[in-house]
Amino acid sequence: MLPQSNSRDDMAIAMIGITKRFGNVIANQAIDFQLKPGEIHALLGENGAGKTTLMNILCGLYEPDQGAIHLQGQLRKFRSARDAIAAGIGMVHQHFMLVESFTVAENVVLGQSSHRLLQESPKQLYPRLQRLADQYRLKINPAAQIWQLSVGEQQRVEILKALYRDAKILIFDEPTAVLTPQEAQDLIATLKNLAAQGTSIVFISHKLNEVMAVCDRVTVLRDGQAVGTKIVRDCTERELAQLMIGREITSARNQDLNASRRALEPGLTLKNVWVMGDRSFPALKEIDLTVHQGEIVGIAGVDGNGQRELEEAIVGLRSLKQGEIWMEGNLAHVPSDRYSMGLLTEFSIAENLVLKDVQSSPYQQKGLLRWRYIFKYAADLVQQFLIRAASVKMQAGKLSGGNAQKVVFARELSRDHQVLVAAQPTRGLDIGATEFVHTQLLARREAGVAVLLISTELDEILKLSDRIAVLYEGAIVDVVDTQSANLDDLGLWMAGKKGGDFAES
Amino acid sequence: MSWEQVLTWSFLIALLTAGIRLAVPVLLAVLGEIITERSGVMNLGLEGVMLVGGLAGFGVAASLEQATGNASLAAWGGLAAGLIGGALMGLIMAVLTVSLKTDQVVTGVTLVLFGQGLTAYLFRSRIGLSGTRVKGLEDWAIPGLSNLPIIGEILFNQTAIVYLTALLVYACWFFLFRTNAGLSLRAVGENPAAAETSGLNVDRIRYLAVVSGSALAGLGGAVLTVVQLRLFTEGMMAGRGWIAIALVFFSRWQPAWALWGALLFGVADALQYRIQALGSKDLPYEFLLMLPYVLTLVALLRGTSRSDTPASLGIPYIKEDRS
Amino acid sequence: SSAPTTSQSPGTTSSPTSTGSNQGKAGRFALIMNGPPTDKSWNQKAYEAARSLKSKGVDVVTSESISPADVERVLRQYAEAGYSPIVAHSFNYGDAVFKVAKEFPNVNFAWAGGINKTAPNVADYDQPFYEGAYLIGLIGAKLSKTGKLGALYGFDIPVCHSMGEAMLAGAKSVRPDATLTDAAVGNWDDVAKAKEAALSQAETGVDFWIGCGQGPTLGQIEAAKTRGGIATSYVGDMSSIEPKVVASNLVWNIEPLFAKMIEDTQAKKFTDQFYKMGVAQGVVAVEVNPAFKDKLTSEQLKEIEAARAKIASGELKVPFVPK
Amino acid sequence: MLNPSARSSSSIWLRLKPFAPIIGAILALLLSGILLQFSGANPLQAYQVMLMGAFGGSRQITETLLKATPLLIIGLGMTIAFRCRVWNIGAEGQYYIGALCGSLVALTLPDLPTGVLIPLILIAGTLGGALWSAIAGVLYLLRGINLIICTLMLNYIGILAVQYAARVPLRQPDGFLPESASFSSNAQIPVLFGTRLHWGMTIALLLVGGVYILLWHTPLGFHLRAVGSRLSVARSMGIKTGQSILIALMMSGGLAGLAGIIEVSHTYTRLKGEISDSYGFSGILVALLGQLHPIGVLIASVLFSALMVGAQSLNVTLQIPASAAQVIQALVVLFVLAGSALSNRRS
Ligand SMILES: Nc1ncnc2c1ncn2[C@@H]1O[C@H](COP(=O)(O)OP(=O)(O)OP(=O)(O)O)[C@@H](O)[C@H]1O
Ligand SMILES: Nc1ncnc2c1ncn2[C@@H]1O[C@H](COP(=O)(O)OP(=O)(O)OP(=O)(O)O)[C@@H](O)[C@H]1O
Ligand SMILES: [Mg+2]
Ligand SMILES: [Mg+2]
Repeated sequence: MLPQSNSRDDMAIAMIGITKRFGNVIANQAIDFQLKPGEIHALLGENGAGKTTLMNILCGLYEPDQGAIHLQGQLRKFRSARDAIAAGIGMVHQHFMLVESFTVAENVVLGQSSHRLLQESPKQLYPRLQRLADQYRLKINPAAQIWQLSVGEQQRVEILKALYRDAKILIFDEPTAVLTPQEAQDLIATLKNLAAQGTSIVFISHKLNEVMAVCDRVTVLRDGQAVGTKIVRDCTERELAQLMIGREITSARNQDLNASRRALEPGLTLKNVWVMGDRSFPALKEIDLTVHQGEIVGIAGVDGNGQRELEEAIVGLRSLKQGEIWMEGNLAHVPSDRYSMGLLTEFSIAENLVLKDVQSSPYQQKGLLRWRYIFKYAADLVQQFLIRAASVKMQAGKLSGGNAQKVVFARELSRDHQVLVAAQPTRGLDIGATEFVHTQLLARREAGVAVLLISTELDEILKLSDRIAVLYEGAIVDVVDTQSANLDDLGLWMAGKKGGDFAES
Repeated sequence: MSWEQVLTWSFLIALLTAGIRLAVPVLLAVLGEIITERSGVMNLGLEGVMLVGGLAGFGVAASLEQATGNASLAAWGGLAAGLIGGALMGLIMAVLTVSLKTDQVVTGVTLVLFGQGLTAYLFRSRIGLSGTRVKGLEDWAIPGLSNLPIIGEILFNQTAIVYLTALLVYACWFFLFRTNAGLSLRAVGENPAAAETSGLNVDRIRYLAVVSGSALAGLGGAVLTVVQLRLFTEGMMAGRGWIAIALVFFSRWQPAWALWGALLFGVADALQYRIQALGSKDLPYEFLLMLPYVLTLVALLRGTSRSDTPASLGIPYIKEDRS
Repeated sequence: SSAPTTSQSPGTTSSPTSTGSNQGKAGRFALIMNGPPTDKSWNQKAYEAARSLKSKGVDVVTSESISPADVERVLRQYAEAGYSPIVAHSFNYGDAVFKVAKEFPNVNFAWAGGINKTAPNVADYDQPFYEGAYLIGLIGAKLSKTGKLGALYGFDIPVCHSMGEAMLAGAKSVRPDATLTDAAVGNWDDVAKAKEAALSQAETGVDFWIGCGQGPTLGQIEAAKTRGGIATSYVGDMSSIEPKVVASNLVWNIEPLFAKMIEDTQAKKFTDQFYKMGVAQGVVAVEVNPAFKDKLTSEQLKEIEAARAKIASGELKVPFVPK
Repeated sequence: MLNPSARSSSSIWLRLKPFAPIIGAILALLLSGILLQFSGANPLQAYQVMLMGAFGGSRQITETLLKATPLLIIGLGMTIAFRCRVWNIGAEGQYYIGALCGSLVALTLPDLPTGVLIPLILIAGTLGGALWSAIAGVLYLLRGINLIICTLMLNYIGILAVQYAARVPLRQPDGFLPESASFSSNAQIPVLFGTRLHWGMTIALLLVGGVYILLWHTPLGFHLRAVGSRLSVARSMGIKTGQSILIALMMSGGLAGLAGIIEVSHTYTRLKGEISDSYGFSGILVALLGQLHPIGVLIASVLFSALMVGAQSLNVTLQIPASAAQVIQALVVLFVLAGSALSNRRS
């Protein structure tokens, strides 16, 4: 533990005894949290530990039930985001808070110039924003509309938004979860740059390596309580992980890459697949891909290069403009966005678990649902997949991200399937949950399922896949065996630069 | 009917002027509702709001006329009262749907019931059986322009309120798309959580939007009672509020389109009476009366795409609720 | 509707009612209306008659805005409370009246069928507005410049339709080239639309109107004012609204009818009555308003009076054309 | 909406919270009391009249239940639609068209035995309402027309169509009035044991159970609710969302049509141009006040009907203007809405 010698007055922020309840859930319990000027301070914790809640309190979105916030030693009360913004606190949210149909510039100035009647003309506004962005080396296009932007670009808008509001304290909630490695690198550079210019930063992440690389201090939350604050360079990843989870973790890994795969039958085959995107130009071009039974094929690539369309085309949510998709047996699907594709937040866990099958027996008999059977079935799955929930009748929307993802896994993997499409399966999950997901995917592979893993996490792809295909602007740049894959080449391909001399497999 | 009779200039002029007359009260309500809905609140209570605005306007105009004898002062006073009456109804809507987060559909429908009952009751007890009337506004021919052939007669020989409404169409567009307040209002209707994190007060903005939108609808009601008919009767709004709501969707929440939509509806209505007047006996009048509604539907065939609709329309914003 | 007018039909002003003699054993009279009593027409006339009876000592109850779905209950309630006669003032109440009447053989009911459908304790009463409309037609024939007459109905129902046709018949009797243009607004209350409908007719040359229903009547008055035409009051004197355009009033003085029902009830003469009280009894009357007195020659006034007398005596039978 | 949650606090307000709707109703009545006082009535007496008017005896209760029947049937239909987030506000038009279709059968086959004719009539009415609503559904699915607006416009068109039918083609041959001939006695819904209560009410009660089972105990209902909960998720779960929306819409339209023909067959016994007391709109209120749950809708329909009947007796008995009664009705609904919103509120 850090000695508490530093007085409160020296702190950029001192949160003291913060408690916040949602109904029966205690999200934060008497948490103390201190942020020094100019430091990058990591906030670690499993899914549902209360990180987001604590930061939402700091930026005025939630009102704490108990506790106080001191800003440079002064007691402050934030009744709204406006108060927090005025006090120089900005937050880049886990789910971006942007108006999709607005331009970048409109989002940035939103709410900041209400004392002026007329909107500033683009002619003046755009260069001004561009200058501000340049100062922090953020690449943006002020005229673009948000829905046209990749996730990484949207995040830069969020950062710019905070900077535009003169934020002296910046909170990042899992900023790298949705970024490609390159984008993550850029972001980390930006963070360091910001800290060097005197901004204090809170950095929430599940990725310990990032925490080790960027942060000065770290505070760990577990079950809504702060279990310790440490200086990062004084501790190891392993210690932090244990502090976070309260136990040892092991890492699952594809042990027998390439083993006797060629003997197996194709499970999923795409032949010359073309698909139109939302903006009526081809989002997928001439995709040829085969996933064999008992192998994991990873689709690597920067977000927005056709991953979503590939996923939707395979599961039948998007019609093919050309080409064919063959599948051997039934399909299981872990969607990239669980809240818009995979889970009904208003429905109970049990209902979500049978979402795809209610019309067939044994869940219904003579046209009537067999609730007792369904609940029992759900309770079994909840146990089997270690879903942390008070009851199977609990609303799925009340689950933390990791547990919500487990519900999706439980539903999909417990159905009969020979093909599995898993898109961004660990996005936003903590170490424990990620480990769980990886184990499950490998187990499917062992069971002879053809697994297509779409992920923007290159580490994950490398760890699990037998073969790797790189998707760039809707086309497959190359497919390689993982064993012979070269990290530099993969990175280049993901950036659209085809080099190297790997044979097609 | 004979088509030579139909296709004369005077017929078309009459048709269009009639279309404009019929359109003005509805258009005001549509503009109001566009502002309200752009903030994410759907006020289905327009019919009641227009009634209250209509009665408030008429009542005040009648009293002012009696007290001062100045008809145009009375009329303008009445129109102001219509604004206020509408705003008060909007306030009820806002308290319920914005503060208390009640369901917008049921609250709106109830507001219609309330407006109908309240106006009927007040009318009965204050004005009642007597046939009180007001003098209203004189037409105000715009010098020069009104002498233009055809156009002059259609557009520039109307009451001041017609010009004012046209101005309001522009003002609404300007407000929504060129001012910071308009930007904030649209942000609240698109993504209230984002608006909140940007430092906006979602509830306050929605209050303002609902109240001022309803005020415009109230003005629409008052235009009908004070300027166009110069009287109030119980059932006189006759579904105009509901039509206005339909036209908001038709307009895709764009003031300029609202203008065309209201005109289309007005002209269809005017046309339908002219066909009756031309003595077409083979077509039952019920089918002619359907014409404006059918046309509105046909006009809607151009479709409203998802992206036009304010993304949070109809969804109460509850702070600290995650979805 | 007691504005001073000069009556062309002596029966109107001197309508003798026998209620005075009933004061000792004052009747118990119930009136059920299907709309608000402030509608300036159908219901208001009946309501005013009932109030007048009340002021003369009759025990009167009224209920308003009763939908046909609810009328059975109300009929029963009044029947149980001992009211008799109970007047169900809408043709839509027919089925309910006959049904309830069977359950209460000792209570008298009346309904506004106008089709001579009766029962031992159910009377029907006619609303022979068309008789008056015939006289209006005579006035129209004189005052219209074009000879094109207009009629505007809330709905195209017999009471209304027959008015238009009778007006035409009256006009044709003195001006064979007279024509009729009629239209239905589809609403009893929508004045704005009625005005548009009348204006549409004006464009085809119509310059003299009769209206059936409140909205249509107010609408044609408005249109007449705008277009310099001439309008007619409906079931009362509406000339105060626009003295310069309302030439004549079609008056429905329903109090003698109600009084007669009370009288017959007490005299036990109610059985199977079909009350046809029209021009002859002064229940339907036509008045020419002061401002238009000079526009008609005394000969013409006499002609009208003569026609009235002929209708009253039965010598002239006005054709009833319900559809 | 939100779920009620227990919070460990003992303030009076929190304890009162569950009763907020009732408190709301009381406040509404207090406020209405002022209005009544203005109308020259004694509020206490007025409320007594309202209560007695709605529940004062078996006759009154019968009347209240009679009026509750169409509200309940329509409200149940709306429950299905709204659970699927299908904003059908065209119940009024569907009610009219249902009545028209049922009447066609009643008038063309007047001599069939009751046991055959009545089911035929009810089926025709239901189909009529369902098909009328399907117009909106098809336009929505094919052209993306907003359902609220489409169903709203179809109200006007449907009512005008019925007015035409009653005035011209179906008008009774020798009649003056714009209404059809009276239904044969075979075509009139039989009453229950000599009361005014009729089989339509039994159907409505069965439908309460039926809709409950449909929504919570059948795969179809599950799918409808899933679509209503989040369309994109339902779609990616392989649920045919377009089909579900059409089904929900047609079920609600069908029930509105059923309510229409039951009402016509029992109360009016002939087709007319005006056959509804705004049941279509009240049905929407009833569904939402009943929290989109069949039992809630049942209770709401009876209370709403009682409010209508009771308020009307203010006019019938105390000669208070009907508009005052309408204001009281609206106030009660608004305050109950506010109350239930408060009682559902977290923290
Ligand atoms: N608005 C809310 N309403 C109800 N419960 C909530 C709300 N926000 C958070 N919770 C609950 O509070 C707890 C902490 O949630 P929080 O989002 O702060 O966790 P987290 O540490 O950010 O998790 P993750 O890593 O998954 O983002 C969880 O149990 C969550 O379900
Ligand atoms: N002078 C005007 N008066 C009325 N309406 C106008 C006027 N000018 C443009 N409009 C209409 O207002 C709407 C918005 O116009 P504008 O050119 O501001 O759109 P935009 O700014 O490109 O769109 P957005 O603000 O949605 O991104 C359009 O439908 C346009 O036709
Ligand atoms: Mg979080
Ligand atoms: Mg998370």
